[in-house]
Amino acid sequence: MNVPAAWYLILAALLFGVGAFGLLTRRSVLIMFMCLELMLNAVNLTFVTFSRSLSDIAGQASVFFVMVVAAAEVTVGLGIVVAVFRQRASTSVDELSGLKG
Amino acid sequence: MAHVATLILLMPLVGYLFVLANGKGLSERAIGVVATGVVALSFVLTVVAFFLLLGHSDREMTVHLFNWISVGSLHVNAALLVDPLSITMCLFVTGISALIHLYSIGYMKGEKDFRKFFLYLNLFVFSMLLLVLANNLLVTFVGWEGVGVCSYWLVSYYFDRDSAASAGKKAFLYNRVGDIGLLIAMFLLFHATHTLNYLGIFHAAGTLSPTVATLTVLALLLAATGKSAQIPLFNWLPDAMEGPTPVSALIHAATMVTAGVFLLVRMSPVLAMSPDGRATIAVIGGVTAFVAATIATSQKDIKKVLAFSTVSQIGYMVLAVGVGAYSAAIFLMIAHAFFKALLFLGSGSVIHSLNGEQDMRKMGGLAKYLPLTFPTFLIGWLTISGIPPFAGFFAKGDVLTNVFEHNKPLWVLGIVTAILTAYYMSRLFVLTFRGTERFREDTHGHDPHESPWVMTLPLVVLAVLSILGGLINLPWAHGRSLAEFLNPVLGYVPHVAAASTAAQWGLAAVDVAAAVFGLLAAFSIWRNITESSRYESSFLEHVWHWDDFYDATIGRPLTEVAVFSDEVIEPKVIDGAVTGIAVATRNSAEGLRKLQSGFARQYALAMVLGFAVIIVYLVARVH
Amino acid sequence: MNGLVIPSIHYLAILPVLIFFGASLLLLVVSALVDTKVTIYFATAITSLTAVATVVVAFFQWSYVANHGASTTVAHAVVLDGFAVVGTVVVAVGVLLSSLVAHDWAKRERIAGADFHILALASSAGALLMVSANDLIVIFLGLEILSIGLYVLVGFDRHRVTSAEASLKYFLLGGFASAIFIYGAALVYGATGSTNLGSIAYFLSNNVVLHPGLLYAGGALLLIGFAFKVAAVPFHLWSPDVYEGAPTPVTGFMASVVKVGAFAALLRVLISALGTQLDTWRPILFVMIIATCIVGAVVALVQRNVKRLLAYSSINQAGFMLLGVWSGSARGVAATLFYVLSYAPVVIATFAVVTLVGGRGDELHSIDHYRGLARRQPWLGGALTVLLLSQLGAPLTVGFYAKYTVLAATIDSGGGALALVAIITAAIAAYFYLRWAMWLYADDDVEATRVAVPTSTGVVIGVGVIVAILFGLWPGPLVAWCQHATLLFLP
Amino acid sequence: MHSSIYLTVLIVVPLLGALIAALVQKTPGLSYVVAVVTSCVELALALVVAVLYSPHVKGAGTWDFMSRHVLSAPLGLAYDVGLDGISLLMMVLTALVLVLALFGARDRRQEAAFVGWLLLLTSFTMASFLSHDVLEFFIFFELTLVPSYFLISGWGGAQRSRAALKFFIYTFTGSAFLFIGILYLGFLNQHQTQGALTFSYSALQGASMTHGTAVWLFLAFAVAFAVKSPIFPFHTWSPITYAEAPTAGSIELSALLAKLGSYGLLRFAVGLFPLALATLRPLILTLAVISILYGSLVACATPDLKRLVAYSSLAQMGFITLGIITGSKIAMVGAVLLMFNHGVITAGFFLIIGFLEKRRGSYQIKDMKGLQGPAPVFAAIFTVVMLASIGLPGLSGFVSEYLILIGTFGTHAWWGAAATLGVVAAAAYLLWAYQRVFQGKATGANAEIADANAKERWVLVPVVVLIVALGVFPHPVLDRISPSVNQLIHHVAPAGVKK
Repeated sequence: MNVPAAWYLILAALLFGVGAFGLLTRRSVLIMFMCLELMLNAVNLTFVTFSRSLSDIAGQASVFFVMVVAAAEVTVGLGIVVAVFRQRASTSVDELSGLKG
Repeated sequence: MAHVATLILLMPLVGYLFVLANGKGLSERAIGVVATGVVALSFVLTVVAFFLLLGHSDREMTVHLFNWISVGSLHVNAALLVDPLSITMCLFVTGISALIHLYSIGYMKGEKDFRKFFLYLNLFVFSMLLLVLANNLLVTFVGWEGVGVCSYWLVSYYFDRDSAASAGKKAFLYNRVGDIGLLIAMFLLFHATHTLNYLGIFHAAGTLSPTVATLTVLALLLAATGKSAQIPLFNWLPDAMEGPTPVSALIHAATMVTAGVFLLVRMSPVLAMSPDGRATIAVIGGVTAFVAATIATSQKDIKKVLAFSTVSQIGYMVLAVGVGAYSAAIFLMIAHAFFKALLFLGSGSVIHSLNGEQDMRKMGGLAKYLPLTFPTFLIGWLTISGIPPFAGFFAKGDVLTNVFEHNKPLWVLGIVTAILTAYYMSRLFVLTFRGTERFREDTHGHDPHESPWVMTLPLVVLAVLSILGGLINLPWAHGRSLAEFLNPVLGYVPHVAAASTAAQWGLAAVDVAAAVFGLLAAFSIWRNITESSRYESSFLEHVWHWDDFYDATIGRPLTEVAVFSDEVIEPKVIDGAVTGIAVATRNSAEGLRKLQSGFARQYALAMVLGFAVIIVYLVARVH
Repeated sequence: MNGLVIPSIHYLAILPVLIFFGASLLLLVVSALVDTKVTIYFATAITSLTAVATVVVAFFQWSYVANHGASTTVAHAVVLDGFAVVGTVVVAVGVLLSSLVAHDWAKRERIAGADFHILALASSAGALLMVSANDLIVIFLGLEILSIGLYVLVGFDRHRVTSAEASLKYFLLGGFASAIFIYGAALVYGATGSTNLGSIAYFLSNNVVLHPGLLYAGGALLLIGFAFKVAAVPFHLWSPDVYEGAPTPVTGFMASVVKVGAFAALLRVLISALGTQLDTWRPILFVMIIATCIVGAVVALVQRNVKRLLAYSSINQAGFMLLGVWSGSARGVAATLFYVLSYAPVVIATFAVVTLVGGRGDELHSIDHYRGLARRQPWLGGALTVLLLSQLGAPLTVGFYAKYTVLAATIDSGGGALALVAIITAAIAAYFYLRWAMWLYADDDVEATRVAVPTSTGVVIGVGVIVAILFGLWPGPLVAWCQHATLLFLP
Repeated sequence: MHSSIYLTVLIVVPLLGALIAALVQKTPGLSYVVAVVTSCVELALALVVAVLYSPHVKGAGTWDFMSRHVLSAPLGLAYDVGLDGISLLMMVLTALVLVLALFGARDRRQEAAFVGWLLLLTSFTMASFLSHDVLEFFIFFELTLVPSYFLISGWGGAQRSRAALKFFIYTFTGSAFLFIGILYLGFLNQHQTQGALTFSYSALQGASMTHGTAVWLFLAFAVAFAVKSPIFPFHTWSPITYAEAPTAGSIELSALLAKLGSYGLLRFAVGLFPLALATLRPLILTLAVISILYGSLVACATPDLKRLVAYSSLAQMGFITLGIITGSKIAMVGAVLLMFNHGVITAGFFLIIGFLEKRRGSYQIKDMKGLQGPAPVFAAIFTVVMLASIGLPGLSGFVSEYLILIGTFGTHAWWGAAATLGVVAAAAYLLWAYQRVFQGKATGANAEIADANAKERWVLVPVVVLIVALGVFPHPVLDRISPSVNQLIHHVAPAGVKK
């Protein structure tokens, strides 16, 4: 069976949107991470789709870059979360509002 | 000739600078001698100039000093115009000034600012001469303002008296209002004739449009009313009596206050272009003469009486100008200078003898104590009252005759004023010299003492002049009269049938009758009373409430507006606008900083919203 | 599918990046192997050496570009042109100055080890990559390298809770922004069939776009990614918090080096790749600039904490830098370049002063702590005054010509109104700069203590002041250089 | 034609003076000596230049001492100086005011910094008056803000910080418009000529533009200059600033910096956008007249002497603006002359007020009474200055005011007539102030105050001399102004300006 490219793109867009929505709505830092990952993977899906429909390898190559970056981000991010968690035993971003104004 | 004229002008200035330069070094005597000497000198020079002028074929010569202002089409030289009018003015200005300088030496003896007094006096004479000798309006204006500021200084001479300070300020401001008139007149004439020179203006006067001519004349009239204390700007003069008496005599009787009349006479060729303007002048003059006379009847302060009498007399002069009797105006001006100076100096001598008392209710019976002041004052009194054969009779007669020829109603007003004049002067005379002695507590029981010779000599001279002054312009003496001398420089006036000799005798008789009537009335009323609410209505005593009127209509409203602008408009509106913006910015800042809530998820939301806006825009753009 | 082709690499082009990575790795390895912690002196020395070396390399790059013109390498992913060279120099200088400030700071805060320098070098490498990137993916990589280093640097101060908070906020939002950016890259790729800026431009100028929606959406997402990095309103909200929370030397680093990288990439994307779409993105930028200038200037009015104040001030300055981008002309590119170039040393020096006044624990950042500073320490106070005047845009400081060039470019491309709004916000900004300056000269209060000025920080401040005044008196050469660099801009 | 080196020296000497003053600040008082010497040298130089300029009196070419060096082609930045009759007068004024300020208003607190700022201010002002390049003018025009700001905020009165900030922000905002206008004009010109970007005055005079553009540019320029002058309703910064600034600051601001505004209006706004005049003249004339009357009105009510002078300056600047805008040559010449005269007169006012403040510790009118008794010399000199300001013939103020009025009356009779009322108003508020301060009976502290000492008299001598001399022999000055004004008008002529 042959699914048109548009569907993939729409799916990717939805995923991206879900990620963004999660980022806006969830308090827990860890879940927000997941949302970020979700968004990045949506991007990957988009890349792959286009690279397929354009029959151009570069798109798929980019996916690897994105994956690497995503991995790096997570490591650093978790490090930061740990640091924060040490100071105040909580992973809710909303408690981090000391800086404002 | 040119040098003589220049010297006439410069002499007082030299004196001024000399005294100024020598600082505190000079003794009172030295200062007095120098100051008086220079003025006397310029009087002598004027006499010389006068005879030189008589010798000349054309009696009109310009003395160019230096180029003052020269921009574009505006060229103004510092230059003098020597002609019968200016010389006539110079003659009596310098003459009387000399006498009053002399008088002041005695009167101001021992005053704190003796030196300053004579400085101002010399500077005044210089400015006055500049005013009359100038060959163009702008230089005249210099003198015009110069005499004004000298008068300001001399009126507020006793600056630590608030009344004196205010009086000086009042004098200056009223004159300033008048100056607007002179400025506007200059502007109008310059843009109509492209010159400010008298001769140039007269030459082009014929081309003036009626409107411009009338506007100019009215503007000039405004100037005159300011300087010569005519309605509506007359009420600074009585306050000006705060100054020392010689000042009142010189500036506020003999010379400066007549400058307005001089200006009008000087500009007579322009006046000739505007009958309406002249009519206005006549009315202003007549009314002022009358109003001032009525006020004079109820004043208690001897100098105030004389002040209003001055206003009234100048009213006569302006009236004369209005009906085109320019020479008559000048004639009265000279005669008035003689007898009014005499009266002021006389009153000064009286005040001097009573240790500064000016209230007539505290005088009386002075005749036997002041052997020189009394007779001279008597002459002055008779002269101003218009008793023949003194100068006043001829001068006033000349004016009234001309008025009769041109304007009957104003003539009637003039006659009434004449009666009043005789009346209030007699009242003054009686209250001062006759009746019971009421001055003892002022003199601490002593007898009043006659003044020193430096003060009495001028009295005598002026008395003689008052007696003989009439000679310069006897009605029947055609040929060698003042009128004939001045005629060439005076503007043309439409001729009316001159009154016949018989009619002239008739008019003269009426004048005399009026004078005598006023005289007798005064004597009958004031022989043995010193004040009477019946004959001294407070309305008249308070100058028809003229000051209160100005205060209510102009003074207070303006002050309120000023205070309002300072206390409300400035901080609330002008500054408020700026501060308002500042505050608004600050508030919006406070608002914006609320957005900076510190919640990361709200920041993310803001980003998403921003993205949404952009997308909306792009979609709108694609379609 | 034929065999794999290794693209030709012109090493001169990527040498600066390599140097920085090398230095970073070197420090890392050394500090890992040596059992005792490497001294801060060693780290600073290495960093300075790296920076100097890079500047030297940049010199050779410049002469190469001058002779051979602009060129691309690594499969057109990296570009070597005058613009890149200038950017490289600015980044190198920025790193040098920041590390000098950090040196004294680390000593004061008793922070041993080279960690700061390692991270700084690494993220600067990212900035360098962005400066010379010619491919969306490369830009993305640069962006990430830059950011990931920064996330850590911001949270570097373990004593202050705010530092960690700032770091996490920055990380979350930064991650969000880069996700947005790369998604935009993906969409643009879909619309134009390439991620290479040159090819995108070529495609757009020769074909009609089948799916303008894709292109526009992608472009918008890319723009947002950059707007976040340069802290343009409304994508700026992170910056005041992060500026305040981060250790002060890091703040200086962010205000200078990061901006250079971001603006370089932004210019390349908008002008060389999407130059044909000028009319589309200009209005967006127009609004964004006005908002940025106003918010930056206005909100700063009510700040008491100088780091926040400078954060908003730099938002306002970013608005001015964007003016050059908006004008979209060679003059504009040169103007932005000149602005960034002249702004970097001044702002680093300003933050150096703030670092000193901040004192042990990096806490004393209320404007009150500056009361009477210039009376106690005329030189320090005078220096800060000059730096503030320069950011204000007073004549005879380089700041004036920075503003002058961008405004000129804007007006040249017909943006009179925009320029007017911008300069009026500058007038508003003058208020807080001057109020600060006035506090410096306010009457001395007794308990205030003298601020120690260590050598290397002093040098940095000196450099900032000299740049501000020297090029304020004599802007000609620098401006000419930027213009020349722009002429060698690709395409 | 002379070398431009003279002008460069005029600009550089104060800079050097400031530098040396800073270097010798360790030894007390020395910096003051340095400043004094510098100022005297500056004044001497200014007079030399004025003498060298004499050949141009007959109005062959009015510009001299010109030279142009391009500093940065891409920026259109150039060092371009020149001198004509108008800037000549301003140049002399600048040097003169510095001397007066230094001798008459010495301030011993941190003297080196104080004189340093003063010298810098002089240099910048001098440079702006001598610039023949619009951008260069703007740079120095802006630059004058910095020293003034520090003078006010450093040595001013109780509210000095507020005053300084208000002054800076207000004028800075005003010149924002000017800045945009200048850039716009520059590019307009460049796009026309297709040449290099230049802001040379003579080059920009050639730029042709539509009527609308001219109007907008004129407004952009006029706002900045109206704020600087100041003109109603942009004057709100001036009272507080004049009142809070140290005496030297008040002198520099009112006597000198205000003239930057009117000078700019004449040279640049009117000189570059004659087309706009036709449209905007009524508006600006009206504002000028309002400034005259409103300023005088508030001056009557304002409670302290410095504010009084501030508002009287507002009125005087109104006269100047009137003369500049009205378009009659006579009035323009009068306006330029009044710029100079008003400079001298306000300097005199502030000097005397400063001396009195030193003795009485206040410049509130209510705190003074009858000073003429104990201090006759002050009273006398104040009277001279006052009468000059009132416009008494024979003193300097009159000639300029008269020229303005008679010229305005020719082109715009009604505005001229309205402005003439200002003559009375001026007399009103000044005489009243004089009465309250100097007349009446002095009691208590007022009775004790010492009269002017020798030094103070010597400082005031030049003021009095200039007031009298320019009142009696103005024509040497007029001869230098007229040709330059002629040339300006000749350029403006198309916009229906009366020759």
